[in-house]
Amino acid sequence: MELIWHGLVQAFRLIIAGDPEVMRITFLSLKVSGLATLLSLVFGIPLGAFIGLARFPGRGFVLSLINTGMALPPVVVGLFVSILLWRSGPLGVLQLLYSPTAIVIAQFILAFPVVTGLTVTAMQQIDPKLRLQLLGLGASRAQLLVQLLKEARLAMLAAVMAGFGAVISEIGASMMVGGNILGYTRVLTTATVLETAKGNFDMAIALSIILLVITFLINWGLTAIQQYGNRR
Amino acid sequence: MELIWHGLVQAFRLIIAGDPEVMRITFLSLKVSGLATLLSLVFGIPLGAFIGLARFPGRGFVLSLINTGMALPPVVVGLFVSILLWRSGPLGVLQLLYSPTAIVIAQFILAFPVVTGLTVTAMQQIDPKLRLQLLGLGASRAQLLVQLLKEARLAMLAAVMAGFGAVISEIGASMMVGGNILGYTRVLTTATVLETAKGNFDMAIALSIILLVITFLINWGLTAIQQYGNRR
Amino acid sequence: MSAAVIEARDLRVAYGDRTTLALETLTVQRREILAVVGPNGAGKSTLLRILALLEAPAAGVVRFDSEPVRYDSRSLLPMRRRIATVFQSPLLCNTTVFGNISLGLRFRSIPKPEIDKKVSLWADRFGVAHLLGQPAATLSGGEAQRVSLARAFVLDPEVLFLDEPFSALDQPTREGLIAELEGVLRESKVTTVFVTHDRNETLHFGDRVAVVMGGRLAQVDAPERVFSSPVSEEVARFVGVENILRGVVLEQREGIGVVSLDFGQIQVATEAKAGEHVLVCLRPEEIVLARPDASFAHESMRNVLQGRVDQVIPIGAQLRVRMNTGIPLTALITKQSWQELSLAEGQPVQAAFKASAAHVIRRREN
Amino acid sequence: MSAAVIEARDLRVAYGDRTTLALETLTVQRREILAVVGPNGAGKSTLLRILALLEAPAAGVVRFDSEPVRYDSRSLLPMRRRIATVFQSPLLCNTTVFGNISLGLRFRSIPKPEIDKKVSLWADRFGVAHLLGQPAATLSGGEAQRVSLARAFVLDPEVLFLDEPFSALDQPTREGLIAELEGVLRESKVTTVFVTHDRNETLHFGDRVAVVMGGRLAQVDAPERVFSSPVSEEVARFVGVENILRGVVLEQREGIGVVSLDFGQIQVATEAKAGEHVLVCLRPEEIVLARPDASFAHESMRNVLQGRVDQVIPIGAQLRVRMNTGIPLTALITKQSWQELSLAEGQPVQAAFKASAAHVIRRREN
Amino acid sequence: YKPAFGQQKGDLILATTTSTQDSGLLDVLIPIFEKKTGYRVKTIAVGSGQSLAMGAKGDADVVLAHAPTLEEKYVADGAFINRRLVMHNDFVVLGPASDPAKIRGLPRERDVFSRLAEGKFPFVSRGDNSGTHILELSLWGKIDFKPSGSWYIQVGQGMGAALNVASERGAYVLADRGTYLALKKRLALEIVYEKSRPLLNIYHVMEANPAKFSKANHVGAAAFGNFMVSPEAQAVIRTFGVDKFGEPLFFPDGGKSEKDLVS
Ligand SMILES: Nc1ncnc2c1ncn2[C@@H]1O[C@H](COP(=O)(O)OP(=O)(O)OP(=O)(O)O)[C@@H](O)[C@H]1O
Ligand SMILES: Nc1ncnc2c1ncn2[C@@H]1O[C@H](COP(=O)(O)OP(=O)(O)OP(=O)(O)O)[C@@H](O)[C@H]1O
Ligand SMILES: [Mg+2]
Ligand SMILES: [Mg+2]
Repeated sequence: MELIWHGLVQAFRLIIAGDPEVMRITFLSLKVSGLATLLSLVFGIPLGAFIGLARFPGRGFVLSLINTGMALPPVVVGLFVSILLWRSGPLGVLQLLYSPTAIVIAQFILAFPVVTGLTVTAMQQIDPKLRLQLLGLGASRAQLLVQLLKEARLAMLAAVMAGFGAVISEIGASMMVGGNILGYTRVLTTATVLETAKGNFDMAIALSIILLVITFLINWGLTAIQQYGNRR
Repeated sequence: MELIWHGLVQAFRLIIAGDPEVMRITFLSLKVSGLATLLSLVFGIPLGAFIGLARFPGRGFVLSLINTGMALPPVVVGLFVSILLWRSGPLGVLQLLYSPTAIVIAQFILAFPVVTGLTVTAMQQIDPKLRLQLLGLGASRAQLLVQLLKEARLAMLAAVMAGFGAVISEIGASMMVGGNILGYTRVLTTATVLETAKGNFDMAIALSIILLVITFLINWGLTAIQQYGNRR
Repeated sequence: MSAAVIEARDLRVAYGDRTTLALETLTVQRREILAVVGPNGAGKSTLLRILALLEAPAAGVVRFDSEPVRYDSRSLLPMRRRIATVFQSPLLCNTTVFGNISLGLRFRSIPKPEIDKKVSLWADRFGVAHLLGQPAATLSGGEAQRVSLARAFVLDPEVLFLDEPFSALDQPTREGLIAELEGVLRESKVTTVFVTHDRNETLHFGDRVAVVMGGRLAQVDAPERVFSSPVSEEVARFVGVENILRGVVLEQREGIGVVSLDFGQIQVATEAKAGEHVLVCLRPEEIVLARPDASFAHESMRNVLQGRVDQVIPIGAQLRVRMNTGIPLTALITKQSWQELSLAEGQPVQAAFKASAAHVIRRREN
Repeated sequence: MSAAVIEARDLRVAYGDRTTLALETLTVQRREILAVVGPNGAGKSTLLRILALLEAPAAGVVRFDSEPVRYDSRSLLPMRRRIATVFQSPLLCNTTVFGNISLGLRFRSIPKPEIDKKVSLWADRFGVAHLLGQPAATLSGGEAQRVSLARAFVLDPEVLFLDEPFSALDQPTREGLIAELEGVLRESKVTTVFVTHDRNETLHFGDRVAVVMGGRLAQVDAPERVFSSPVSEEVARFVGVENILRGVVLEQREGIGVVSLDFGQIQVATEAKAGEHVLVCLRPEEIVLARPDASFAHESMRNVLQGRVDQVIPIGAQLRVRMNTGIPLTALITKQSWQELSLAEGQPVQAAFKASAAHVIRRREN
Repeated sequence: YKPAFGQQKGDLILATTTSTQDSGLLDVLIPIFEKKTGYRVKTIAVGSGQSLAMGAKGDADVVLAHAPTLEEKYVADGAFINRRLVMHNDFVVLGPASDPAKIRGLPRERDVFSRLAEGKFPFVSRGDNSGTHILELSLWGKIDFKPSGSWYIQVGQGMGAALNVASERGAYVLADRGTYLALKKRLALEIVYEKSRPLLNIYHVMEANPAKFSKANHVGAAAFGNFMVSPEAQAVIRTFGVDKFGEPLFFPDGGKSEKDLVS
C-alpha cells in the first residue's frame, strides 16, 4: 500500500515540478487520443446516425459488426495496423510505422466503432415521430441530424466520453505501432507499462495518476455540459 | 498481407481441429470475461439506475468519476490490483494473485464503470413522467427499475455489449494479475501477445480471429435481442 | 373553385397486412379550410402525414401544386418548407420554449432579429410569451400544445396541417383562439387542413369536411351538408344523428314520402320511391316537445308522436330528453323551454317534427 | 357527507421561484366524483400528482384515509396500490397493448388467467380489444388514450385520478364512454378525481367541481352552483359567463336590487346593499330575444333592453347572437327560435332577462 | 515442514525474464518439473528488472534472471539465497545488411560502440531496465559515452519489439541470440558483431530468502533451483532449439561458476 502513497507523492511532485519529459508525454497522449477521438466523431456520428435511423437489409449484421468493433483488442488492432504499415507491407512506402500518426490511425480504428455503436443506440432511443415533426417544420437532412443529435445530447456525450476513454487508456496499439520511442511516440500509458517493467512501481503509479486526473478533468467538463440543461 | 491470410487459414485449422489448448484458452476467456461482465451488471445496473434517476448534491462529481472509470487503463487497474493482491500487499493472504479470480476482479473493475455510466445515460433518456406513470400504476421500487430497464432495453444492451467488449479484449490487466500462466490463466488476448512476442505472427492472428469471431457471435445474439421488437 | 394545392389519388397505406388508408381522390383547394373528422384509428393522422409530404404512400400519387411529388429529400425539402404541420401530440424538443418556437425559422436561416420579432408575436398570440425561457419539458399539457401551435404558425406557411390542435386547451382559450385563428387564416389566405373531434370546430371552422372512416373517405361535403345529410348510417351516427329509424317507403308524392316504421307511419321529404328501404335520420334538435294535451299550431309539423319521457340529461345549457314513442327518440331542448313545459321523467309527452327536418338515406339492400 | 378519502392541507408546490400551487384545504370525499377545472397552466395536473401521492409537496400535509402520508416508498406503495392514475398524455411502455394494459396487474402479481380475463374485459369496454397484440408505439392518438384508460380501470382501484382522460377520443365514443363510465363509477363506488376542459363533462360527471386558477382553489362547489354562481369575475369568465356587467347598487328591497350600469338600470336578485359595487353575471342562454316590436308576456322579465344584432355565430345546433344594447351582450338561442324571429345581422332586437337569471358578485373594493 | 498460513500446497511462483518464456524453453522445462515434483509453477514472465523487484519483495518464490550485476546487488541485500548459474547464451549486435557503420570485422565491442557513437548511426535501445538494456548501458559506459539524440531510439519495450523497430528503422541493436533466431524470418537485420566475452548472457536461478519472506514457498523454490541445474534439465537446455533453428539457443552451465565462463 505504501507504494500507492509513494506514487501519489511522486505524481504530485512531477506535476508541481512540471517535469518536461512528463509534460511532453502527457501532451502527446492528449494530442494523439484527442485527434483520434475527433476523427472517430467525424466519421462515426454520421454513420451511426444513418444506421440508427435508416432501415435496410442486413442492418442487424452491420450492427453486430460495429458492436464487435467495440470489443476490438487494441493489440489486435496494433498487430493489423503494423502489418499494413511494415516496410514490407502494402502501406510501407508511407513510412508511418513507429510514428505518432500510426498511433492516431490505430486509436481511430478503436474509437470509431465505439462512437458509431453508441450513436446508433442514441438515435434509436428518439421517438421516431419527432423526426417527422422536424421534417414537418422544414428541416433539411443535415438540420434534422443536428437537431436529433442535440435531442440525444446526453447519449452523444456519453459516446464521446466512451470513445475518448477507450483510446486515452489503451496501450496495446500505441505500443505496437508507436514503438514507445522516448521523445517521439511515448505516451502516458506506454510510459506506465515501461516503468512497471522496470520495476519502478511508484513512477508507474505516478504516471497512472496523472493520466487519471487528466481524464477526470476532461470528463468533468463533458459531464457538466451533458448534465447542463437536463434538469427537467 | 499474406500473414493475415496465413492467420486466417491457421485460425480455421485450429477451430476445425478443435485444438484442446486453444479450446481451453478460449473457454477461459469467455468464462472470466463473462463472469466479470455479469458481476459488473449486477452492481452497475442498480447503481447506474440510482444515479440516473435520483438527484443529490455532488451527483455531477460522481458521474465524472464514473466516466473517468470508463477510461481506466487496464494496466493501471492491473497494477493497482496487483499491489493489493501481492503477498506483501493488504490482501496478500487471500493468495489470489496469478489466478483466474484475480483476472475476474480486475476485469470487473474495468467493466463496472462502463456498465454504470451507460446505465446512467440510458435512465436519463427516459421521460421522467413515465416513472410517475409507473408509480401511479402501483410499481414497487424494484418493479419500477425493471420496467424502466425494459423501456431502455436498447441502451441497456448497448451497455452490456460495451462492458463485455471492454473486458474480453483487454490485455494489460489479465497479463499483470493473471500472469499469462499456461493452462491456468492464459486467455485469448494474453496468448495473442505472447505469440506476437515469440514472432509467431500467424498464430497471433489466428488467435485474434478466434477472439473476434466469438465476440461477433455474442454481439450478433445480443443485437438480435436488442433490435427485436424495436420496429416501431 | 380555385386550383388544388394538394391532390391525392388512389392512396394506399398499409401497416403489416392491415390496410390503414385506401382512398380514391382527395383534393385540398387553395385557401380553403378542410376539416377532417372520423372515429379513432380511422386513419386521419395517417392521411395528414401523407398530405403533408411526411410519409410516402405504399401506392398512389400525391400532387403538390399540380406537380407529382417525388419522394427524395432534395425535391421534398422546398415543398416541405412551404408547409407547416402540428402533430397530434406536441412533440417538443428538449430545449426552451423559445428554442422550440424558433426551430422552423432557424431551419430556414431567418436572421436573428426577425426570429425574435416573429417568435414574440406568436408566443403572445398563443399566450405563452411568459414561458419563453422555460424548458419545454416542464410545460403543462395545454402550454405544450400552444407552443407547438406557435411553432407552426410562426412559419407563415402556405399550407397548414393541424392534427387535433386544440384538444388540450382550456375552453375559453379554445373558443377565443378559434375565433381569432379563423380570422387570421381567412385573411392571410392560408390553406388549412385540420383534424378535429369537436363538432363545433368542424362546423365553425371548416369550408368543407372530409369524413374518414375505416381508412376510406366516407363523405366530403360542406359542413352543414355532412351534418344534415349524411350519406350513410355510419356517418349519420358519427355526426351525432341520434335518431335513425329504419323503414320502407309506402308512397311518395311531390317529394314527400310516407314511410312505414315498426310502430306506425311518418311523412318525410324524400325522393325515394315506394317500396324502397330507407333510413330516416332525425337530429335531436329538430324534434319539438309539447305537453301531451297541446296541439301543434304549425301546420308544417306533419309528424306528431305520443310518448313518455324516459330520462333527462343536462348538456351544458341544454337538456337531452330521451323518450319512448314506440321507438326510442332523443330530443335536445333548452333548459328554459323544458321549465316552461314543466314535464318530468316518466310523464307523457308529445314529440313533433317537420317532414323537411328528417334526412332520408336510401339503402341499396336490406 | 361520508368520510374524506384524501385530504390536503396548506399545500405548496414551487418550481424554481415560481409558486405553482398554493391551496389551503381540499378534501375528496369517499365515492364522490370531483371534477377539477381551470385554465391551462393553472396547476391542475400538479394538484393531481400530489393527491395521487406521486409527488411530495414542498409544504403541507396530505392525508390518505385520515392517515398523514409519509413520503418513503415503503409506506407509499400500499397506498398507491389502492389508487390508479391516468396521465394527461398517454405514457405507454414500449411493448404491446396487452403488455400495457396488464402492467399494473403484473405489478400486483395477479395470476395470469385472471389478468387475461380482466384485460380482455376492459380492452373490450374501451374498444381496443382488436389491438391487443399491436405495439403500443404504433397506436393512433385516440387508441393510445383508450389503452391508458383501460390500464387504470383494469386495476379496479378505490380512487381513480384521470387527467383529461377523454381529450383525444372521437365524439360519439366520448359521449358513449362518459355515460357508461358514470354508471360504472357510481355503481362500483369508485372515488374519482378528474381534470377536464369540457363543460359538459364537468356538469354531467362531477358531484363537485374544484376550479383551480393560478395555483389556487378559486371555488369548490356543486357543478350547477359553479356555473350559475361563480364567486369571482375570473371564475365567471372561465365557466362561460359571457355577459359580465359592472355597476353600483342604487337600492335593494326584498332581495331585488336596482343596479346602475353605464347605460341604464337593471333589476337583479341580490342581497347587496345600496352603494355596493357589484358584477352582474348573465349566462347567454338566460337572455331571451324578441323582435323589436314584441312585448314580453312574462311579467317576470323585469329587464328589457333595446339593441341591434351585431353578429350571429353558429355553435352546434345553437346560435350565439352578439348584439349591442349600449353594452355588448351575447345570447344563445336555438336555430329554430332564430328562424321564427326572422332577424338578421344589423337589425334591431329586444333582449330580456329575469331578475333571478342574473348572478350578482359583490366586490370588496373599487 | 508446515506450510505458512494460507499457503496452498504445491503452488510455486517463478518470476522470470520474457526471453526464457518467449523462446519456449520454459514450456518444455516446467511440465517436466511439475510432473516430477508435483508443484504447480506459476510463471510470471516480465523484464529482469521487474522479476528481481518482485522477488525482492517476496512476491515470487524463485527468480530466473539474466542481469548478474543487479542480481549480485539484491543477493548482497539479502533478498535471495542460493544463486546458481543455470545457462548462458550470448548477445549479438545486429544491423542492416548494408552495415553503413562498417561494424563487421571490428575486433572489440568497444570499437563497435565507439563507431556507433561517433557516427550517430541509428541505434535502438530497449530502455526498459531489462538485462539486455543494462548490458547495453554498461557497454556505453566502458567507452565513457552517454548516448542521446534522435539517432538513439529508446523503445522501452521487449526484445521482439525492439528488433522490429530496428528492422523498420534500419538501425543497429543489441539483442540476445535466442530472440533474434526466433524472429529472424521477419527481420531485415543481420549479425554484424558476435562472440565476445562481455556479450555473454548469463542466467541465474535464485530463491527468495526464507529468513526474510516467511510466506514464500522456499521448499518448492529450492526444488526448482535444484531441478534447473540437474543433469536432466541441463540436457534439455543443451538440445533446445536445434530442431527449429539448426543451433541451440542456450548453453547449459549447471554446476559451473561465472569465472568458468571467462576462459
Ligand atoms: N419544472 C418546472 N419548472 C417551471 N415551471 C413548471 C415546472 N413544472 C411545471 N411548471 C409550471 O407549472 C404550471 C402548472 O402546470 P400543470 O401541469 O399543473 O398545469 P395544468 O393546470 O395541468 O395545465 P393544462 O391544462 O395545460 O394541463 C405550468 O405553468 C408549468 O409551466
Ligand atoms: N406501424 C403500425 N402497425 C400497425 N398498425 C398501425 C401502425 N401505424 C398505425 N397503425 C394503425 O393505423 C390506424 C390509423 O391510425 P391514425 O393515427 O391515422 O388514426 P387517427 O384517425 O388519427 O386516429 P385518432 O383519432 O385516434 O388520432 C390505427 O388503427 C393504428 O393502430
Ligand atoms: Mg390521429
Ligand atoms: Mg395538465
